[in-house]
Amino acid sequence: MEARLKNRHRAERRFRLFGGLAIFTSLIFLGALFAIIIQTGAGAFKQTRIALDMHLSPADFNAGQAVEGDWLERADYQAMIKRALRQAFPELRSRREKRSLYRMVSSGAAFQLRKKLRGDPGLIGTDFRIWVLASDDADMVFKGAVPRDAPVAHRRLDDRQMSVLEALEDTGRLRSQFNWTFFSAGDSREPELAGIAGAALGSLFSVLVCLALAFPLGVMTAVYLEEFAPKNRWTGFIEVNISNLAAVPSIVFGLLGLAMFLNIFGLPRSAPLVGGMVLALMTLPTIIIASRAAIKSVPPSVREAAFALGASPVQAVFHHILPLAMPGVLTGTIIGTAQALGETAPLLMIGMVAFVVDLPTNILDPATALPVQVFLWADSPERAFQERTAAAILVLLVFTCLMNLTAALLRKKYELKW
Amino acid sequence: MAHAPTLTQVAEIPNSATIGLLGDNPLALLKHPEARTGKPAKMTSRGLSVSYANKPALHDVDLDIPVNRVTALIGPSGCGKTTYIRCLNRMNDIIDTCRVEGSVTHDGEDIYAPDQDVVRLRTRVGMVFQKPNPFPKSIYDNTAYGPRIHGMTGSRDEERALVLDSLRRAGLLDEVRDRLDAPGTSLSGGQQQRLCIARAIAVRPEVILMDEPCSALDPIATARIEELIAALKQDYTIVIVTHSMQQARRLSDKTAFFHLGRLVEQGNTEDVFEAPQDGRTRDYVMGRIG
Amino acid sequence: MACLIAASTISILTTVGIVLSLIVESFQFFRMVPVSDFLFGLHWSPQTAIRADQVGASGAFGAIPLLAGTLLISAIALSVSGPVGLLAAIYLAEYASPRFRSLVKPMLEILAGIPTVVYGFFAAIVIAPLLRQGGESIGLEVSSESALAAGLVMGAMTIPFVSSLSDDAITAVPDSLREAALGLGSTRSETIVRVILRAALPGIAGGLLLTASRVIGETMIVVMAAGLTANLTINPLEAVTTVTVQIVTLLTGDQEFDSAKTLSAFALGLLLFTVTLTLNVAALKIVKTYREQYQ
Amino acid sequence: MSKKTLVIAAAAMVIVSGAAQARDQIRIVGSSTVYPFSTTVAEQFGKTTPFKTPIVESTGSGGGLKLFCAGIGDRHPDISNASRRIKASEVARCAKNGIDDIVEVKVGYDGIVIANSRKAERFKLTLKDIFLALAKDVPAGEGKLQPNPYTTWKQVNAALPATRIEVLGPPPTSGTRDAFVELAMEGGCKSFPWIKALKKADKGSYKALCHAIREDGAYIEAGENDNLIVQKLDANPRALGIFGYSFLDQNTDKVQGSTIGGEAPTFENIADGRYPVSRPLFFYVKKAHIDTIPGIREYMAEFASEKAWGRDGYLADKGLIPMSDAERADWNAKVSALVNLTM
Repeated sequence: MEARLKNRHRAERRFRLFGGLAIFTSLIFLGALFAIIIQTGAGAFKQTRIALDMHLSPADFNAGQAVEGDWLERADYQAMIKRALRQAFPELRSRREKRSLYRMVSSGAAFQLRKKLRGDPGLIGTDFRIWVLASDDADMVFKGAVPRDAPVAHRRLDDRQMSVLEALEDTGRLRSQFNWTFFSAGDSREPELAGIAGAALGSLFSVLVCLALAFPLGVMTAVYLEEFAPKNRWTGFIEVNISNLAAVPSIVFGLLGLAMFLNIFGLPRSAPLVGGMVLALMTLPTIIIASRAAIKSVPPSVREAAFALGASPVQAVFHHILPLAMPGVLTGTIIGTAQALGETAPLLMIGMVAFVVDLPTNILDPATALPVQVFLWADSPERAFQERTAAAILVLLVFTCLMNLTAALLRKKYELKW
Repeated sequence: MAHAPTLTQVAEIPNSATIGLLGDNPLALLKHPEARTGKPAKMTSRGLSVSYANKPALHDVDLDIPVNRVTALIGPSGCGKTTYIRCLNRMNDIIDTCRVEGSVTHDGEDIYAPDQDVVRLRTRVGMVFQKPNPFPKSIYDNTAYGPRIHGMTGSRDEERALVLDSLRRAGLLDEVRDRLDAPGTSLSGGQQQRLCIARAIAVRPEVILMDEPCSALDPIATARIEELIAALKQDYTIVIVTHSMQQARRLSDKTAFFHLGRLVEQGNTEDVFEAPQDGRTRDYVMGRIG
Repeated sequence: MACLIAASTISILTTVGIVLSLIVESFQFFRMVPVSDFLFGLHWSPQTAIRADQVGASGAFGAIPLLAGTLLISAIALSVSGPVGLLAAIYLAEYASPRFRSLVKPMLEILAGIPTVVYGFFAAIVIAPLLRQGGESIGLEVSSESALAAGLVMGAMTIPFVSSLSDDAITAVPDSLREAALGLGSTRSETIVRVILRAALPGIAGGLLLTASRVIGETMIVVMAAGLTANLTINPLEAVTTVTVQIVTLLTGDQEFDSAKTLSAFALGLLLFTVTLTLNVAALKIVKTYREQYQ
Repeated sequence: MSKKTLVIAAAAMVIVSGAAQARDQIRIVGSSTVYPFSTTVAEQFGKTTPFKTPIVESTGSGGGLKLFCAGIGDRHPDISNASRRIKASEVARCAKNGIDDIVEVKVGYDGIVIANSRKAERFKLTLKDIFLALAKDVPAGEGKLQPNPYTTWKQVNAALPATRIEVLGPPPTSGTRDAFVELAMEGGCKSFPWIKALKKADKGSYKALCHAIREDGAYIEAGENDNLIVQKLDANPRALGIFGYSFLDQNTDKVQGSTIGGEAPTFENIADGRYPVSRPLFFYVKKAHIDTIPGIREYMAEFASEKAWGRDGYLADKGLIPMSDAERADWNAKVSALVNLTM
């Protein structure tokens, strides 16, 4: 008996340990996920710049330009950048050498130069210095994301480019600064020019459309089912239907969007409008279920009090019950919206997975969304895109976590009430 | 485990101990004056105080539980009697915010000592709860649950014998003999409670704690449980919490009256009811507070 | 009032829309490919020639390898999230202090709130290479898109699903049963395993079914971390493809609705919808009857 | 409530009118090989002109031309990229849908490379090796065929390593696939004299034999995304991958191109035509859209400018192999004049 008791206690400790281990494992996974993404993504917030000493003559701008007005727009800035590079490293002569030199700066350098001159055309004819974006390969090496002593075969920069990099570094013409481009630009083929602004706007528009549709529809459905609907087979069917919709795979909603909204209604492809509509249908069950629970938890006394004062059922609901249920409704809405914000699969079905450079200005412009941008970048081979993917994930996580946190706080506050 | 009757002893208990043969008037036995005289204490508490989340529930209780007798705990709702009974097999440990001070001994052993094994304690001090709570298993499995986890029986036959015996001693066997595989929850309330008693007996405890075992039952079922308790007294030390003064009076040898978390009075049942020393006890037994 | 009724029918319309769009397109597909070939075919090779003067793949549309791949990955995921989620739920419900519980539960729920594309990224860049290297070091050939990588990450994602649904089921078991078992001298683990889990079983089973339906319909993790070739295998170290991966592959970029290739995505969608719907209905039914039992 | 209805009605109006509003953005579909060049030009075009940046989707040459030929109007793309020349069957399809005037623009050249991870040995292949390793049926003696029995490279050619044949390649929608079967597979196929003779006798079965790729898992269709293939090769050193030279050029740190017939896939070898598997790249423009969608003419001009497709242009940096000076001048003139496609 004593021995058995000992065994039983040992089994007890073992069982408890397993439980603790399960939680520990989950938390370790969560921690590892965040740690690796932060570690991978941190680099994307810094961007290397290279100083170029320019001297531009008016001749650079007049060559072959007939139109007077936009001579500043049309000039071949790429050539000017290349010339400045050649002047900085006159020892590189052959075509191959020059090409590897050009690859040190981003193709976006030309736009930077144009922007600077647009702001101050007086610089033409003077000596000035401009800090242009380094190419992604140079950027990765300077930031230390790629080890400098790696064998040439495993490096994107060859030995010549490495010595150029070191020369720039030694003469103080290389520096790292905060990567504003990442937050202000749309997508790009060049990692150093790519940003999440376009995707973020696409997400914003989609989520706004989603909210504008799902919130009123969800709340109205909840109110109807909870307050007015007769308990019959039809409403029973609606209820079962809603709980089933909540568990339909998101990609199926994408198929619906493709077949209905695009093929039958002829709405434009890749538009946040359609994305928002699909997301709204997905979010609807979440909002309905949460709203019903919130309405249900309002004490019947409130309703009775309203009726006692002569309010009509509709007045009782909209003046008294709904305002009291609002925190719960909002909690559900926020959680649903957070889901919608992180959803990718249905958007792939409706063409929001295109290469879109321009920032969308309205809900009909072609756009991607943040999670889709993550998906697109994750497939890009350039190593610099990997850190941008992780950085975009960080931005996405900040938003979803903030939303979930708000919901949790709201729920806590609301729970205390009754 | 030395104090628990062995299986052979159990088997030797004459059939007269079972309710069926106990006869027309088991309560007559209880009324016999000799039955009530001093027996040694099976359990004692000294200076026992309990609080939940810093709200005191029980103050400084000194009480002796005599062996092979029925001790009734009475008092108005919220007086601490349930808290007290749950201290006797440390069921209060389950509640995170509960703090217990003072000492409770069982055969002279401090049950709150750090090296005390709660699992062993609870096999010695069994418990029956206010509401019948059979497991979602068959009647047989319900009864066999305790013996199985404690490894009390070697063979299946031995286990079956113990289950049947426990059911018989709980006065349930005749009613369920044909449906031992039916779920425990399919029984009526009174039967369920007797099943819970059978389940408790099967572990062969020394003490059985009963927390208002009849409060959820109708009068007929209550009468059967009372008969059962009277019969079980021969082999077990029984502590019962009850709301019903009549029940306490009918069943118990010793009565302790709790009020507002304090033990106000304890003594032979007759004394407590006939000649209470304390004014509050008097008011309560006369139905003025409660 | 009319507004309210109209709003409540939107959900019905959505379902009708889903069913209609899936059925209409699938019907067109089944006019080209017999249903039996689709449901029982062992070979999936949807890349048909798109011009008359081209030689493409044979255009086989047997969904069995896709289903098998889906089931393999789901099984791996559930064998992670099932035990881990259940044990975590037990620990939180039965052992943890309220403080610990209030701290850890939301942290676990974060796992469920992370967008799936993040898990896909994590599976593809961290877990899959890790498994490959690990496998290589012990002499195992692990595909870089192994079912294992996708399954493991999906399992981690669904831990909070299982744990919160099991938690609900466990805490719904009345305390009286807990006390009864403890009062008979059970240890806590005996109480949990022999009494509480038994009582909570329907709820837990329902929760697992819901999780299974979620795992089967999960898309981004497998799109990013699982393979594209239909491979009929039960070896978790090999690459398999799933129903959702094929839907995405067939439909991204392609906008023509007259080829068997594109339409087959809708047939797959219909299949997916039917399977998950069945699981959901079963789960809801189990959970509902279970709830009634304790009310 | 009536207010709400009004709002909804208004929203619906906006949606409908929005859908009807003319597109002011070029839409480009097509080849994944041309995609990186096309997007680069699109980006430059968007940043240096007042027009919006075109939307580029990678659908494969075949898929792109199919969309392109589906009709005229806002819902159909304006430009389709192709990594092979448009086929007569596609021109016919276009014509059937009312698209008679198409401008063809040749962009440059691209080699199709068979590459593997740098972690493994470089492969030295011949066209015959490629055919024998990847064909659905292979010759078993004169005039006879058998289903491809080879599982390792060594079985194909004793000089090759004994690793399993595992090749990631594009699906039939891809122009790379078309070019690959025409140049590499057919090239290897023709090395059997009796098959070469078959070409004249029975063109249909000749094509079926030379163009059919095995489906037993040795050839893995990896979708339209060449980037993905590169990543998979990096992760799986046993596998080979088929994709455009530009992707090799961008990923020289990860993958290496196999030599074919002794020639390595380098910029010079492809430009000279010494590397056997190279093909021209094109894009096709719907003439009917040029006046309705703003910016098409300017986009074409940007593509055909020296700073883009010239020897030192930015597309060369992306891995495009430029045409000769004369050819470029010729095509530039055709672009300016919007010369119609002639087959």
